[in-house]
Amino acid sequence: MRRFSLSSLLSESLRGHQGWGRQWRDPQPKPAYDVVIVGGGGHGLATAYYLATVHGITNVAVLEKGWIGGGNTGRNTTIIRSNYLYDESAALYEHALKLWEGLSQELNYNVMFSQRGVLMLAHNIHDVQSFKRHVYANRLNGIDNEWLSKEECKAFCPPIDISGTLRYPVLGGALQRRAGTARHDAVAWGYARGADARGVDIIQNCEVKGIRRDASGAAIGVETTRGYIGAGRIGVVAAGHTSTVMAMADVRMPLESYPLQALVSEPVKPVFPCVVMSNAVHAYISQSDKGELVIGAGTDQYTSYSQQGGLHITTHTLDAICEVFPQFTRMRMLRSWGGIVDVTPDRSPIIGKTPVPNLFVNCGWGTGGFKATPGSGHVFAHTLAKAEPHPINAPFTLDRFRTGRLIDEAAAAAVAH
Amino acid sequence: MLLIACPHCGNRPETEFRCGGQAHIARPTDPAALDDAAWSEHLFVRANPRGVHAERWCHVHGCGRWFNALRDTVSDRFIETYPAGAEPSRSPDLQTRA
Amino acid sequence: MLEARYRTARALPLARTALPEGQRSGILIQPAVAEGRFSLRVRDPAAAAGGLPLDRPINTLAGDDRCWIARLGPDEWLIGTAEAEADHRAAAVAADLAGRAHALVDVSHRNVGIDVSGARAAVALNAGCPLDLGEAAFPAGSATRTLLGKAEIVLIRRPGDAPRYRVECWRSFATYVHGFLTEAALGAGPEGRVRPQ
Amino acid sequence: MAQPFRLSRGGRIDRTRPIRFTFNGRDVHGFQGDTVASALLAEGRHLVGRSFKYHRPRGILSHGSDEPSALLSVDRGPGRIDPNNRASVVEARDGLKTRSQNHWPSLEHDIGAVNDLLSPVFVAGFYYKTFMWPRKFWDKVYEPFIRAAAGLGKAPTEADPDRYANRHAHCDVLVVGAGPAGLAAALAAARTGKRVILADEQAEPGGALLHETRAEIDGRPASDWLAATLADLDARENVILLSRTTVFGYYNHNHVAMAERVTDHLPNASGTAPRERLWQVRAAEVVLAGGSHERPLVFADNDRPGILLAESVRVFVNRYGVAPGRRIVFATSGASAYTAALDAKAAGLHVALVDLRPEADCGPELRQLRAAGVEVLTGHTVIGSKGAKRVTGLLVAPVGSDGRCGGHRLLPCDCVGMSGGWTPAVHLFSQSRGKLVYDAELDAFVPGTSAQAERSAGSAKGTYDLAACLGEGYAAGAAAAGSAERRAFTATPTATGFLPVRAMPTDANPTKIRAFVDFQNDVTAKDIKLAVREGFHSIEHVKRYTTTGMATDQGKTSNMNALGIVAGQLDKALPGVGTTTFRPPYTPVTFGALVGPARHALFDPIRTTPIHGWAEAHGALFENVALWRRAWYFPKPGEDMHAAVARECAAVREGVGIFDASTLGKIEIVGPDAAEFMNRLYINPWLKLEPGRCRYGLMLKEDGYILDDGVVARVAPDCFHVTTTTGGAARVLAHMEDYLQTEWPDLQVFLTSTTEQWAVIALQGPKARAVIAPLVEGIDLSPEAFPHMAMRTGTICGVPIRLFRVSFTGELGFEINVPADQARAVWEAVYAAGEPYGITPYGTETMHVLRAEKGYIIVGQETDGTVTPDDVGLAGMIAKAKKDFVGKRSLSRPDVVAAGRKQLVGLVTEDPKRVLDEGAQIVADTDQPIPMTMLGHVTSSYWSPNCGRSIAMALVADGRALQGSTLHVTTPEGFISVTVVDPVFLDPKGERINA
Repeated sequence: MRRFSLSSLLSESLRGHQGWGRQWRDPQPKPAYDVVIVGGGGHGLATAYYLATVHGITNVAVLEKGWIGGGNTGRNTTIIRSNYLYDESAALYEHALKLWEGLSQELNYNVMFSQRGVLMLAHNIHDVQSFKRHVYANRLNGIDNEWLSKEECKAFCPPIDISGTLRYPVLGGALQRRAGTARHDAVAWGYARGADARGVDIIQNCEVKGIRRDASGAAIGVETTRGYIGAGRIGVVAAGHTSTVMAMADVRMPLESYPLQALVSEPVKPVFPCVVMSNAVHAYISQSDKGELVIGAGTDQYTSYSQQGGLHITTHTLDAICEVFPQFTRMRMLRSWGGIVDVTPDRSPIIGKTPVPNLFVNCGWGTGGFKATPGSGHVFAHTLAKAEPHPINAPFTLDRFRTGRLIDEAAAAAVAH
Repeated sequence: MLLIACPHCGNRPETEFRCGGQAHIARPTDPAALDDAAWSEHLFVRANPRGVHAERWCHVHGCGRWFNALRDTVSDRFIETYPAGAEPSRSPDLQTRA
Repeated sequence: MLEARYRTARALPLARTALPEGQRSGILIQPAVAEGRFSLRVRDPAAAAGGLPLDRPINTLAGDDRCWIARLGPDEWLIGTAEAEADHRAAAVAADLAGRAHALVDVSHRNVGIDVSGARAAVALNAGCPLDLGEAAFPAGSATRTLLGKAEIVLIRRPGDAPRYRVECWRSFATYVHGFLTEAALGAGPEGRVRPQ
Repeated sequence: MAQPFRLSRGGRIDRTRPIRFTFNGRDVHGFQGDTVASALLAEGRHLVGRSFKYHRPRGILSHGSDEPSALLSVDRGPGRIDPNNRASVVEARDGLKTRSQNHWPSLEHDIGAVNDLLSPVFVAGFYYKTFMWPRKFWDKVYEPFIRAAAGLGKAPTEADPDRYANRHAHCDVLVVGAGPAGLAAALAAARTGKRVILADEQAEPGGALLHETRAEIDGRPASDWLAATLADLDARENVILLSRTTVFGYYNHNHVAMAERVTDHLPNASGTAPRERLWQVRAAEVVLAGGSHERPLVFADNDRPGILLAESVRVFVNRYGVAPGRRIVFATSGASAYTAALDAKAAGLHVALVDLRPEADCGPELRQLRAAGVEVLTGHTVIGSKGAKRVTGLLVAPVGSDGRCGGHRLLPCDCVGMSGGWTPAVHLFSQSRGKLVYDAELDAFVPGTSAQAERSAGSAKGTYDLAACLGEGYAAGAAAAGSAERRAFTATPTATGFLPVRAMPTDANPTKIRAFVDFQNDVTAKDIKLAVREGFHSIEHVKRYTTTGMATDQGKTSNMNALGIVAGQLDKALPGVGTTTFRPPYTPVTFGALVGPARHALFDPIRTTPIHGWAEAHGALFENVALWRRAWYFPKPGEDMHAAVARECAAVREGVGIFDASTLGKIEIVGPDAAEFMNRLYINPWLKLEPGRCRYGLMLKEDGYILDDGVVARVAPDCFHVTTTTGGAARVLAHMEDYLQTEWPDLQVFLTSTTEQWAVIALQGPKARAVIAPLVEGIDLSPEAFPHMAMRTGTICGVPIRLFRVSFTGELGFEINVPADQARAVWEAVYAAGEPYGITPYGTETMHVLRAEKGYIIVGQETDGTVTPDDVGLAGMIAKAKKDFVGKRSLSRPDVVAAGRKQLVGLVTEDPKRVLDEGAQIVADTDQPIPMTMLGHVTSSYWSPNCGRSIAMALVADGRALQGSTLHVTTPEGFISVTVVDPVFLDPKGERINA
């Protein structure tokens, strides 16, 4: 792997950048691998990277039916935070956040992790109570999160209107300063480059069509559009398509796949310094390095694989954005798009074993998987390497839906009275 | 915004409706007889097909009636809608489509 | 004493003044007077009750301005009457349905009526109502529950050639619905002309 | 009024109506009908902006909405300033103030242009390779620098005074684009009598016909045909013809979104007219006739001001009467530029034309242009351009079939019109999820298989000949309207055909030159090649790595060139690289248009009760609860919240308080099976509840967690009056309807929401009975006749009521359910009757304190969607005899019956004055290391005036077993100690209720 650095960049600039080679190879699939990862998004690529770097398992293939990072990795609003309420989620997302903090250096790839702070606005007394519950819980878990008065919110993010004339006035907010955003594509590419350099085969345009099992029922390989590939262990990291892939091994999942939309504005000079989320009015917004306002919308109400949602979802989101930031009505929507998010009944992920031996799954990240990418890959690599979960993902089993030990952050946060 | 044919009111915009997820999951007549795994299956496991899906809709801001629909989750096209309790004229391909 | 007090002196949430803009914009918005209203629910209904037909198609209106019945669903009707005859009419409906499982619930105070009329009334309604209000899809004598912006309404098109609509919403939504219609009338101005202006 | 480049005649501008606006503070003169771009060109101004990355001088490339470079800030008055307006789209009018963007200190002298010198470093994706050391520098140094350099214009900072409107519309045929094909389609559809909407993005409908001075249609000038067709359409009542209306989104089931610009072009718009209107059209059929986009040529320094698209030169000359230059060189690989050259020549300009195609491949246009006296160099490539802030010359060279270039020749010029061929505007077709197919003949992706009820016509599907466009449009419009009518048109033949060229052949070292592909984002051919070298082979990867096609024009001019270069590098056919999926919007749309009227008071309904006005008049402050605005507390002059709540609390315990509980949800449940239905939904038993009696009910979701609670009265054997929480009303009714309709359709039960039929006036306190007694008729209020948890009907002040004897305070209490329209009068009468008793209005805060003193839970505060009845100590309510109810089975899941669940307890602080934070966390051991083991959290916490100390409720792991022990609770300053107690703080035996 050719190291990226200012000096390598400068020396290449003197010769027209002719010396840069491929960031990852385009290998033919081998007949078999120790581990086959189904899904070349951020989570799958990170899994491969950590299999190679942490566990020394390099005979690994990542199979991607399209182009890597082309699913939710490249379609999300890139919010990264770890201020989750429950111990289990907090540990998982904080694990990820810590990895984010050194990720550019670790990968030798600038993923532009920007700790601009995520500010969650409270608009009613219930929000205040709920956010303080988060703040206190986070602090005891060693996660930074602080309560800001509305004046402090305004000081931190000047575009916020705290005049009190809003339909839902801002009463204050919870701020995680270490939270922020990153460059989504770079995360996929950086992990791909790092994994490839250590021998992992990243195979694009290779769709899995079946999972082969032996007489005992154990998974032994995958049928793909590029032929059969044997596998010691299989890790399915296919986000919205997980149900479809798992059905190939006759495993039914507690998942539903919904369209999730997002949009950006035209680029403007810096105007928005952080990430603001507002659960009460359903809006979240930040500004990208390129200058675009990045705005997340909600999911549609029906399951779909179309990567396209309804206009009313977009308009409702912008209603909320323009209610909190009325100065933005003259901004223009430049681009909108949709992803397919796989949602579990408690909206927390499933990371671990399945009823099928040698088949493992990492899914159910819903609308918030990007932030977990490094942590998810790290613990899933552990799970695949040891055939046992890492302590951090141990609670995120498929079995929790049977026992009732759910990890329901949304239910904890959002019940009106 | 989808256009949905309510069996009672005809074509109406999606915003008048609420989607209720997978159809034809009857509540067990004796839940106590189910073991934890079976009850969990009833509560949580859903067909999530890439293809034709039988699902429930309620015309909540219209006639208020629940009904069922077959919809292709790839094209979002409705194949048919039919009253709650009825069966579709064709059986939904509940196998996931690769 | 009891009826007299219930059916009089009602303090409605909206002032009854019509918007002065109405004539110019071709959209007249007028909050209705106090009326009697009942939600009727019955399965397998008789053909009529209390003199009101129950066998008309869903999403149609029967009766006249003084006493109307809108079929909102297979087993649901909304009945509107002049205040003075409300109790009498309700009693008659109940009497005719005695012996059948049904619910007749007084919702006179739950509902607020706003009349919208004028040549461009449908344009104002379409600012927030996603239905096709064209002659073929929503002719005179139509009635349905639907949406206006973020509020649920019942929309009725009165009989006759002139566009006369009744918007019914729940009481606490009346300010929003009235405000929405007022804004819609302002925003309904003639759409773009062909020539540069 | 110097307009040195205004031609003396021609154009569709109105020379009798001069207009004036400013550009960077200097006056610009033009005429009605000009765009800002045409007026600037008439003044001879080409330099109008700086590029995104390298701050290169940029001019006007195009005449339409595909313009990537000429982006201006436009000021239409206070609060009406917005950035990134395309000069070619903004209609010039009096009073506009326009400014160029992305430069400092000035457009002419821009420090940022130093980036241009660093361009060898700032190649595609360079930022992924550096800015990583030292780590801390990213947030503090590098990123702020990158951000400041990025972005185009400045975001608005003031609230927008304009109004935006929304309109849902339906039609049988929606025609997109009013060029020749669209007009013919609309005409054909309109003749059937079907409802037709024809929408066009320009100020004037007509499309290419607006600058067609040469062609004839059916024997008359094209402009005459246009006028006649528009008059015909305008006269038809079944046609809505919309100009300035961009169809920007094609959504599911033919839901099509359009943005109409209503007033921006008017100097004196009416005070109430909306600025823009969002049209949401549900069309039975759609005809897509949105035209096509011209491709620039990719050669070194092809971005200099003065270099335009060839057809745009023609538009400025013919439609606006403006010469973009006096000495114009057309550079082309196809036929259409010849027509532009002919028109420029006819306008008296000096013209030359360079064609990459060899002589033999050229059509009749070559002979025609030479006949007009124009020098034409066939078989020539463009090596580069000369000039700095304006093009001064074009360097051309003959090129052989082997791609080798001959001797250079400099063609002096002040304007270049370039044409690399045409790309059909398939954006909306692609948005509709139709499948694009590559047509090698046309070198373009064209509409293939449809996914929705639409069809394309004209150049949007690659048909460029005028007569063919008209005939195709007509057929499409007729077919869309269900008619088989066809019509043949005769028209002057159109010069068509081009040689696909990705980057112009050159003899320069390709690593030394910059040939721009995406003008706004400064993406060059070598950037794209670098991306391919680095392994980015999917076009989506190339886009993301280089940012080509990601600018505000979304690649309208650049996509095909980029795709072609990638294909060339990979030695693949074009479709092998893939095409991007187009997403809404077609061109940028204001947030305002998308929001429409849903702003301010119309953002979300504000629900208020009939008592709201009284509360306002009596100084109440309000809180938002769901959509409702509820009275929070009633401060007297000089009181803060603490004092007001203390006074209100004391009044209820000692005298009587009056509270507006109207927001509680109410459902009338009627039918012979009503009790059975209740039995199945609630955890407690209902069959034996006597009419006239009430019961507190608790309902679960099927997963066993508490959904809602409320008091229920049995009005009659077949009728229940159910109450729900304020926020839960709609949810509970929906939950009930769902089970009733889909699980138990055999039950004869009907549900009717009566939330707003009944206002609820709560009288609470030992003197409550005395206050209402004189006003109530028909009800024996004595404790024996009307015990706690009873309901009676009667009248108050002559108004019929349902009177509940219930208490959410622990005091003697009544809730008067009164018809909403009489509630205010009754409230005032009760209040007057209570004045001798010191009746005190109280709000939700006092209500919360009073119930907490009694340990009553609030669903949503003590519960959060993960709490079971046993968790809050209400397991005793569960009817043991019931075999089943909704949620019952889930209560025996392993984790729900396991030890360690969080249970409701009371907490008292060591310091009685200290009030805990709601949401504070609880630990057993403060010395443990982080992460600490948290036992639970404080759900409710208040100063209790009646206890004379603070009180709190909490959910604590195995809390009921911890009574009496000491735990520690977080505060902003650290931990404080608390003792676990029973959550009933006052009157544990419940005697006060029987006062």
